[in-house]
Amino acid sequence: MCELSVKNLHVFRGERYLLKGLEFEVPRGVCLQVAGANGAGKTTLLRVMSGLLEPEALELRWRGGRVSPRDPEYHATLFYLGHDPPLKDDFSAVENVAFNVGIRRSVSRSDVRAALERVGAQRFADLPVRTLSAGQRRRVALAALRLSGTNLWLLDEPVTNLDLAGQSLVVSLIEEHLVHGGLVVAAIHQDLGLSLSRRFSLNVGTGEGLP
Amino acid sequence: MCELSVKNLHVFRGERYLLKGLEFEVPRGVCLQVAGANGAGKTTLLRVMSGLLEPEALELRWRGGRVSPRDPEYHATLFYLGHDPPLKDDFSAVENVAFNVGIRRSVSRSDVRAALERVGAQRFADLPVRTLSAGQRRRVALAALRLSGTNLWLLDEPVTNLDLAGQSLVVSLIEEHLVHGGLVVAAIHQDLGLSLSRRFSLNVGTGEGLP
Amino acid sequence: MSAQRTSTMTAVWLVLQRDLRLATRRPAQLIQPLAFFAVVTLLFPLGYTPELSKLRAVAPGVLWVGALLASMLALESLFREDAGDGTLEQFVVSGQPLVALMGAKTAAHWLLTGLPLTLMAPVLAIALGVSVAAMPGILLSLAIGTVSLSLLGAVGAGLTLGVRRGGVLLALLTLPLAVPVLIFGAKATELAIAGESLTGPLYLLGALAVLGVTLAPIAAAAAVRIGLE
Amino acid sequence: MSAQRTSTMTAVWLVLQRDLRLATRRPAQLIQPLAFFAVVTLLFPLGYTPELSKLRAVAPGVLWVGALLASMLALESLFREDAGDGTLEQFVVSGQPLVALMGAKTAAHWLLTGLPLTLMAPVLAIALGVSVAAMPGILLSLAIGTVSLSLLGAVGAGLTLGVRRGGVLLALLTLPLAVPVLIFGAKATELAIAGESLTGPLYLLGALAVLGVTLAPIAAAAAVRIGLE
Amino acid sequence: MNWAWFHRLGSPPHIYRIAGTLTPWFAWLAGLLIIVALYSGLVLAPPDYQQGDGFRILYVHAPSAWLAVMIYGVMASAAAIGLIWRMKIGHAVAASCAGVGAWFTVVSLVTGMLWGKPMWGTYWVWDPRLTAQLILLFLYLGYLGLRAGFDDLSRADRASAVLAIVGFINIPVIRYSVEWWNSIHQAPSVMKMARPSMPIDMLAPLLMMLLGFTLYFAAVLLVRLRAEILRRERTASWIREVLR
Ligand code: HEM
Ligand SMILES: Nc1ncnc2c1ncn2[C@@H]1O[C@H](COP(=O)(O)OP(=O)(O)OP(=O)(O)O)[C@@H](O)[C@H]1O
Ligand SMILES: Nc1ncnc2c1ncn2[C@@H]1O[C@H](COP(=O)(O)OP(=O)(O)OP(=O)(O)O)[C@@H](O)[C@H]1O
Ligand SMILES: [Mg+2]
Ligand SMILES: [Mg+2]
Repeated sequence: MCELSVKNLHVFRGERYLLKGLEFEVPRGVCLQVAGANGAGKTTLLRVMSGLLEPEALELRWRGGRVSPRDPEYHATLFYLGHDPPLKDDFSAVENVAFNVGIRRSVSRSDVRAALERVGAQRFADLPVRTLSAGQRRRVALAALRLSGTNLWLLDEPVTNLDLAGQSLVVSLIEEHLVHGGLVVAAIHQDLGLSLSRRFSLNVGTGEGLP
Repeated sequence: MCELSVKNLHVFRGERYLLKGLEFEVPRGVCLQVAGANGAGKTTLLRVMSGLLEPEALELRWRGGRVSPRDPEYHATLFYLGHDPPLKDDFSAVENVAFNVGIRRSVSRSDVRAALERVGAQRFADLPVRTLSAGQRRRVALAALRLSGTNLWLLDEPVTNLDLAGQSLVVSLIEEHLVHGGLVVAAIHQDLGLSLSRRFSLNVGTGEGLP
Repeated sequence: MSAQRTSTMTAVWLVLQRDLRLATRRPAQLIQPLAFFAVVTLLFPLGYTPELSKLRAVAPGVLWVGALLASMLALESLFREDAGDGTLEQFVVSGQPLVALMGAKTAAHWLLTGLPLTLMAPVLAIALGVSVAAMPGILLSLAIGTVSLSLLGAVGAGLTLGVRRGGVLLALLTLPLAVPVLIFGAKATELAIAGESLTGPLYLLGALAVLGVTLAPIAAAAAVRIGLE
Repeated sequence: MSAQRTSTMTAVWLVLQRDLRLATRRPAQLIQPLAFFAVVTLLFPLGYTPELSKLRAVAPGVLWVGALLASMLALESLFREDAGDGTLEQFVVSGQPLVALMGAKTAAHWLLTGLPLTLMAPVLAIALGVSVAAMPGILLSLAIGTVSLSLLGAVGAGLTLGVRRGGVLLALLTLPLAVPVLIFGAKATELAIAGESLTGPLYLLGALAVLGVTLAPIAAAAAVRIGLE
Repeated sequence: MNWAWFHRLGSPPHIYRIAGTLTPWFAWLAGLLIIVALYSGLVLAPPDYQQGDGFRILYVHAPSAWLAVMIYGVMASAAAIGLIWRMKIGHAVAASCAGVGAWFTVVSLVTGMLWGKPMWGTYWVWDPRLTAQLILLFLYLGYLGLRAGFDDLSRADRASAVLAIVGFINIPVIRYSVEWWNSIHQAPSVMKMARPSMPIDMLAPLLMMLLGFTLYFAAVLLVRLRAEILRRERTASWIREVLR
């Protein structure tokens, strides 16, 4: 029995079924890399799975039971990171991460600093994020990921704007999470070189899941 | 004598010199790939070169003469594409490109359609761009590039959000432009496999240009 | 890493604290609604008449219309900014009840707008020729009335999230709904200026506020979910 | 591909046309400033008194404050949206004189806001008890006055680009500048209602508009450049 | 409890068919009633001893004023059904109501204003009923504006449903407060819409007119609803069968 399973997913957008009868399962310790051309529906899939978008139909199972994608209990176990990093321009990196994680679980300032150091953001941890470059902001957003203590990560193009070091950072964050039994569903265009046993890939847009 | 030369570029941002005494030259038919870690100053460099950001000091030469980066004559020969595609959500792709190019040079609807087809955007050319995915929007923005008929392209991470086909599209757009004697200055993290003779790379942030 | 889940109370407190802290980062913004209130109130005599006796008669209307517009303008930013940078999405998927978080945001809006407007009103009232004796009544009625305005505004702001250029639409949605607050508030102020008892309209204002506190956050949460899709 | 460069005239026309076309994409937005104007005008009787004889006395002030606020709210979106999606940056590097493009945007704003507000004013004036004889004067003074408001607003909108939560700040910047317009406009309206000659204030309004047309686009262009950095 | 009947009732093809059958009935009945009412109201009823023939505008004014309020109620209830039971047909009904309701409001306002000029010497007074009616118009406009602001139908549906419900809760409060506002101020004596004890030959046409207008509303609603259903279900297979 897989930890996460999606069945019978239908999404209708602008005149047509974007996703029609999509089905897949993700066991523990696996990263499902969602592939597909631009406009195939990767972002849509991730938003549906995190309850931000209402699908026409969806059977979602999580840890064995049927859940609604809008259930707060389900939300408490997942972390969603969209196209743009969710940061307050006027807050420093530390404040942003402390808040983003804080509303989910209690966290100390030193944990926050450690997480920022892990993503290479210690140098600008106390600057207002409005003065950061695109890649630096992305790193700050990533810091919340590991700290959140959630089991299921839903990542939409997490390597956008990152330099090469940043890209391997994302890979190692994901791999570490998988080793601890986490699940990742990520839309990533590049081949990031995750070890194959840990990566399934799903091609959306064709209406066929292939894990 | 190189077509474009930058000398003595100083940019001061938030307490420190971000770029200090940067110097480089770009001859015709060459793409200068600006490299550097996140936060090194790539975006800053491109914005300074297009006159959007006032540097502390800059000696800019273009086609042999000294120009100000705010000179409309200089602007008429360049095209700047920033982190986010400059598109009006309520307009279709065709309308957007027609306007973005139209304020620079006269262009016919059929040219616009041809350009959109070239970037693989014909399928959604008439939809309001607000309904497009991130990668589809990027493609629409790229269509204006070639049509603009400008000589100097300043591109900030032009492959962001693009799928693999989209990335090679950008490469071929650039290569085609270079063959026709154009100049490109682009901030790109990945190695896109431009033929080496056509690519210089500049590492910003160290204060040293190395073309 | 043991995941000690944040209680709803703590989350509410964090959101409230965050909004207040954000406001202090830009002190200029704290005074913006105030300054707008002042400018509108002072513009009116310019367009009307400088005579205090006449101004005193229109003072309740001017004060309340000014407070209403100032509160509403500040509302625009209440949700729009959080929506723009993805914070609201994080709220929705935070595992906390969205209704509670919306309540916290509304409370923050009142503390940052309604309360300062209330405290500012006596000064403007004096400029309009109102006597000092009327101040307690004016303070009280504005304090209660602005609570309802913040609550109504939160619903409107949530609803217009998904609409670009929603600013004017927000006003169009919210102002008609705010008519009762305006009427009872202006009436209370009028009675206060006339030196009469204002318990009647104050009770009504209070009833509106209670109704708002119970219903508005629910509507705002529903609105935000829809606005973000 | 021969690069036939677009003339400034054509570019201005394109910008104007684009803004008008954008507005027609959302017809609901076309009526929003109007509806807002109407709602604000409605608020005054509610906050003040239903007696037409008294309302007639405050009508000039109410109409002008309403028009001012409606014009200003619509302005917010004038630059903010273009700044948000990168269009303004493209304007700056387009090789066209930014002053001309700003002029075009301001003209579009007047056509979409000032003009409809003017045409709407007589209806509201009637609701405030103003007689039909006063309408030509009201129309004329608002038509001229709103030109100045659009121009001033463009400068204010440019200046607030770099500042978050610009809405209230924009109002703050623009309102004091708009005071002369408001005073002369309200005066002209008052004279029109009283059935007297209003050439005096009309000339002054005209002078303000001319001054604005010559200076405001330059200031707006400078403001936009700074705001975008 | 078995809700199947409820959902079948709300299924688009079912509604589409029923609406199609009912429309002509409503339309003919409405036409008949309105013609008879107009005839008896404009021709048969005696002129008012005070107002002469001017009062006859009442036959349009009063029914449209009543309907404007009633339609808001229908709209809010339908929207609530759509939001709570997730029945799309509820949203479709609400969307079809709004435009008609706004028009009836405008008609009542305009006829009232035209009537006010001869009666009160002015087009407008701030009487509570008039003011409340004006606010109702703004509520409709806000609703329509919000709908137009979304391009996604399902979002527009749900957002406007929330607004309709909030507005519905507010309508009694607004009515009450407006009346209270004016009754405390001394009311100008000209603007009393005194309820004249109407003779039966004036009242009967009025009631007929009201029924006629209601049926007319029902007919228009059904036509709009069918259009709305077609728009929403354009990809469904049953549409192709129906249209063949
Ligand atoms: C803009 C002007 C007017 C508006 C907005 C308006 C509004 C309304 C409304 C909302 C009703 C519904 C009745 C209710 O709420 O109980 C109504 C009914 C009625 N109105 Fe008007 N009205 C206007 C002008 C007038 C005028 C000038 C007259 C004649 C003197 C008039 C006479 C009536 C009568 C006789 C009824 C029906 C009987 C009743 O319910 O009392 N109205 N009007
Ligand atoms: N307004 C500002 N005030 C102070 N410092 C700033 C400001 N804007 C940018 N910086 C600093 O300038 C540096 C360079 O930013 P820039 O955006 O040019 O980097 P970049 O090379 O484009 O990075 P990336 O690859 O992440 O896009 C960053 O370290 C940032 O902190
Ligand atoms: N609001 C909308 N209305 C209609 N169609 C939409 C809307 N939003 C998205 N779409 C369509 O849905 C499709 C999928 O979009 P989505 O953002 O999920 O793609 P994606 O796979 O994430 O693409 P990318 O790689 O470019 O990010 C697109 O073709 C887009 O046209
Ligand atoms: Mg995507
Ligand atoms: Mg950059």
